Amino acid sequence: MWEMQTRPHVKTEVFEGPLELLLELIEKRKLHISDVSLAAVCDEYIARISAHTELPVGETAEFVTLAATLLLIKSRSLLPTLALSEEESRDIKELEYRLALYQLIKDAARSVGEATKSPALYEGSAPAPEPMFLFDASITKESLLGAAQTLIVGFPKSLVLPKVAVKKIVSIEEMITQMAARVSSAFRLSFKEFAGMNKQASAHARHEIIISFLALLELVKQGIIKANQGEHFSDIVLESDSVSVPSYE
Amino acid sequence: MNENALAIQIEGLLFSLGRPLTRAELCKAMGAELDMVEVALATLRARTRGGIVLVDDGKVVELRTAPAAAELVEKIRKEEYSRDIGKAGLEALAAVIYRGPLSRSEIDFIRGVNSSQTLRTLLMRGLVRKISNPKDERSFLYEPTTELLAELGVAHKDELPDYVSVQEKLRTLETAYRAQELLVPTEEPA
Amino acid sequence: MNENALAIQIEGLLFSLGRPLTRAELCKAMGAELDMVEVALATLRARTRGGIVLVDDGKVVELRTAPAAAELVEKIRKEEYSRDIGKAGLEALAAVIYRGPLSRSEIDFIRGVNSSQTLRTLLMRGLVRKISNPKDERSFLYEPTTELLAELGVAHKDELPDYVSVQEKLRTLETAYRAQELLVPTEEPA
Repeated sequence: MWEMQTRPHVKTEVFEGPLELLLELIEKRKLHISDVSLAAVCDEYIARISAHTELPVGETAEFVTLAATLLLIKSRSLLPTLALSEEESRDIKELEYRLALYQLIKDAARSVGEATKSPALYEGSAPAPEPMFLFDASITKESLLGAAQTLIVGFPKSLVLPKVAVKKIVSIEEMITQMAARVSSAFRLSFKEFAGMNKQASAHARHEIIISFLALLELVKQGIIKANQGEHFSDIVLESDSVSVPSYE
Repeated sequence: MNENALAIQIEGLLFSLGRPLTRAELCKAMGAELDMVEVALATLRARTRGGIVLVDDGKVVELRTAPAAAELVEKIRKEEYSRDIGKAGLEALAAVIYRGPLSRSEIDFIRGVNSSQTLRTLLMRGLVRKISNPKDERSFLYEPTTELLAELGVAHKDELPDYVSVQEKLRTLETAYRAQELLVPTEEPA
Repeated sequence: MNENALAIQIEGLLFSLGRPLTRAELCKAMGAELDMVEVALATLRARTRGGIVLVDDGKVVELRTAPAAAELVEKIRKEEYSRDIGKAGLEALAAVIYRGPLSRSEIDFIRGVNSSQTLRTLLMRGLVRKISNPKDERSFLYEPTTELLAELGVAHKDELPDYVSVQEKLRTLETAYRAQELLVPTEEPA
C-alpha cells in the first residue's frame, strides 16, 4: 500500500534529542536512573552537546534546559547544603520521570520495530462494482476552490518550535553562567548561615564547602572553556572571589 | 503443505487480489498439484457459515459476498452513494484537479493524511480515474474524469477559478516543505 | 437477529465495501445495539483458521489477509512496500500504541523532541489517526489504526509483544510520579 519515495538520504545524528543522549550516557555506564547517575553523566552530557556546533534544529533549547537541570543535580551532589527551590526540585523529579518513561517507550519502540519485520496483514480488494458516474451537488467550482485554499492554509509552513522551550534559556554558555551565579549565591547564603553557627562545626563545614565548590567550578569551567570567550572567564573570576571570602578570617 | 494450509493461502490470495483465479493460476501460485488444490478448494466451499463464500464454476474460483449479506450490502451501498463526498472528498478532489495528475502518496503528502479510503470513494463514483504513471509502471496517477469536468461546466481544468495561482501556491509550499525536511536531521526519510 | 447472523452480515459488509468500518457505522448499518455488535465482532475475531482475519483497533474493524498467507500475497502482488518507519517514527508509534491516545505535546514530552513532522508522516501513511481531544477542542489526540496493526502483523493491540507488561510498567511509573507530584504542587506537563 505504501509507495516508494526516493529522496536523498540525510545523515542522521547519533542522538536525536536530549533525553536520548542522556539515556545513552546512563545506559553506557550500566546505571539506573537516579540523581546519582544523573550527576555522574553531567560532565559528559555537557561535553557532548558542546562538541556539537549544530544541535538538531529546534531542539537546542531543550538540550540546554536539560543541561541546566543536570548541572543543578551535580551542584547539589557537590554542595550538599545547596537548598533547592520548589521549582528546581520539581524539574529534577520531572527529568527522572521523563527519562524513565522515555526508556520504556524506547524499548517498546524496539519491539514495534521487530514487529514490522513480521508478516504483514494485507488489504483485500473488494469486488469492483460496475463503473458509474455519481455526481454530488456539493461539488462546485467554488467548493473546490475553497477546498484547495484549505489545503494551502493547512500546509505546514515551518517547523513549530515548542513554545515553552523557546522562552527558556537560549545558549549553553548563558545557562552555565546563570547556574554559576545560582550556586555561588547559594554558597554565600550558606556561608552566612554557618557564620552564625557554632564555631567549630562551621569551620569544618566551611572546609567541605570550599572543596566541593572548587570541584564544581572546575566542572563549570570545563563547560565554558569551549566557548573561549573572555567575558565568561570573568564570570569565573567573580566566582573565585566569592570562594576566597572564607579565607578572610 | 497440507490441504488446510493450502486452503488458507488460497483464501488469502483470492481476498487480496479480488478477482477470479483459474485453477492453473492457483497451482502455479501455490507450487502445488491440481489434486491438492481441489481438496483445498473443497474445504473452502464447505465453509458456508460466514459472510464470504467461495464461488466455483468448475474453472475459475472467486470470493463473493454471501447471499445472506447481499441485501444489506446493497442498502448500504446506495446510502453511501447518495451521500456527499464530504470535506475529505472535496480536498482530495481539489488536490487532484489543481495539482494532478498525482500519485496516491503525493495526494497524501499534500493533505497530510492518508487518502486511500477517500480515493476509493472518488474512484467508485467515477469522479477520478487511475492512469498509469509514466515514471513508475507499478503505480498509478489520479486525474479528474471528463464527466466531472463536464458537470462543472469546464472543458479543461485550467478554466477553473484561480487555477494557475492556486497551482503555483501549492507547488511552492510543497517544494519548501520537502526542502525543509531535508535540512532537519532528526527525521529519517519516509 | 442473533449474533451469528449479525456476524455473517458484518463480515459480508466489510468484505464487499472493502474498507475499514467504525463500530458506530456498523451499529447504524445493522440497526443493532453496540453490545450485540461487540458479540458478533468477538465471534469474527475468534475465527482464526482462515486466510482472512478481522483486525480491530478498538474503534475500527477491517478484514485483512491472515499472516499465514502473507508470503504468498507478497510474492504474487509483487508490489514494493516501503516498511521502513525510522527510529523517530517507531518511538512515536510506541508512545501512541502503549500509552495513547496522546496529544502531540505529550508525545514531544515523552521523546524530548518536537514530533510534528514525524506525526505528519505517520498520518500520511495512515498508521495513526487524529481524533478530537475531549479535554481541549482545539487540539487533537493521536491513536493507532487498523493499518498500523496490520503492518505489525497483529489483529489486535494485545497481540503485540510485551503489550501487557509494558502497560503495567508504564502504569507503575506513572503512579509513582503522580504520588510524588502531589507533594509538590505542579502544573500539568506541557
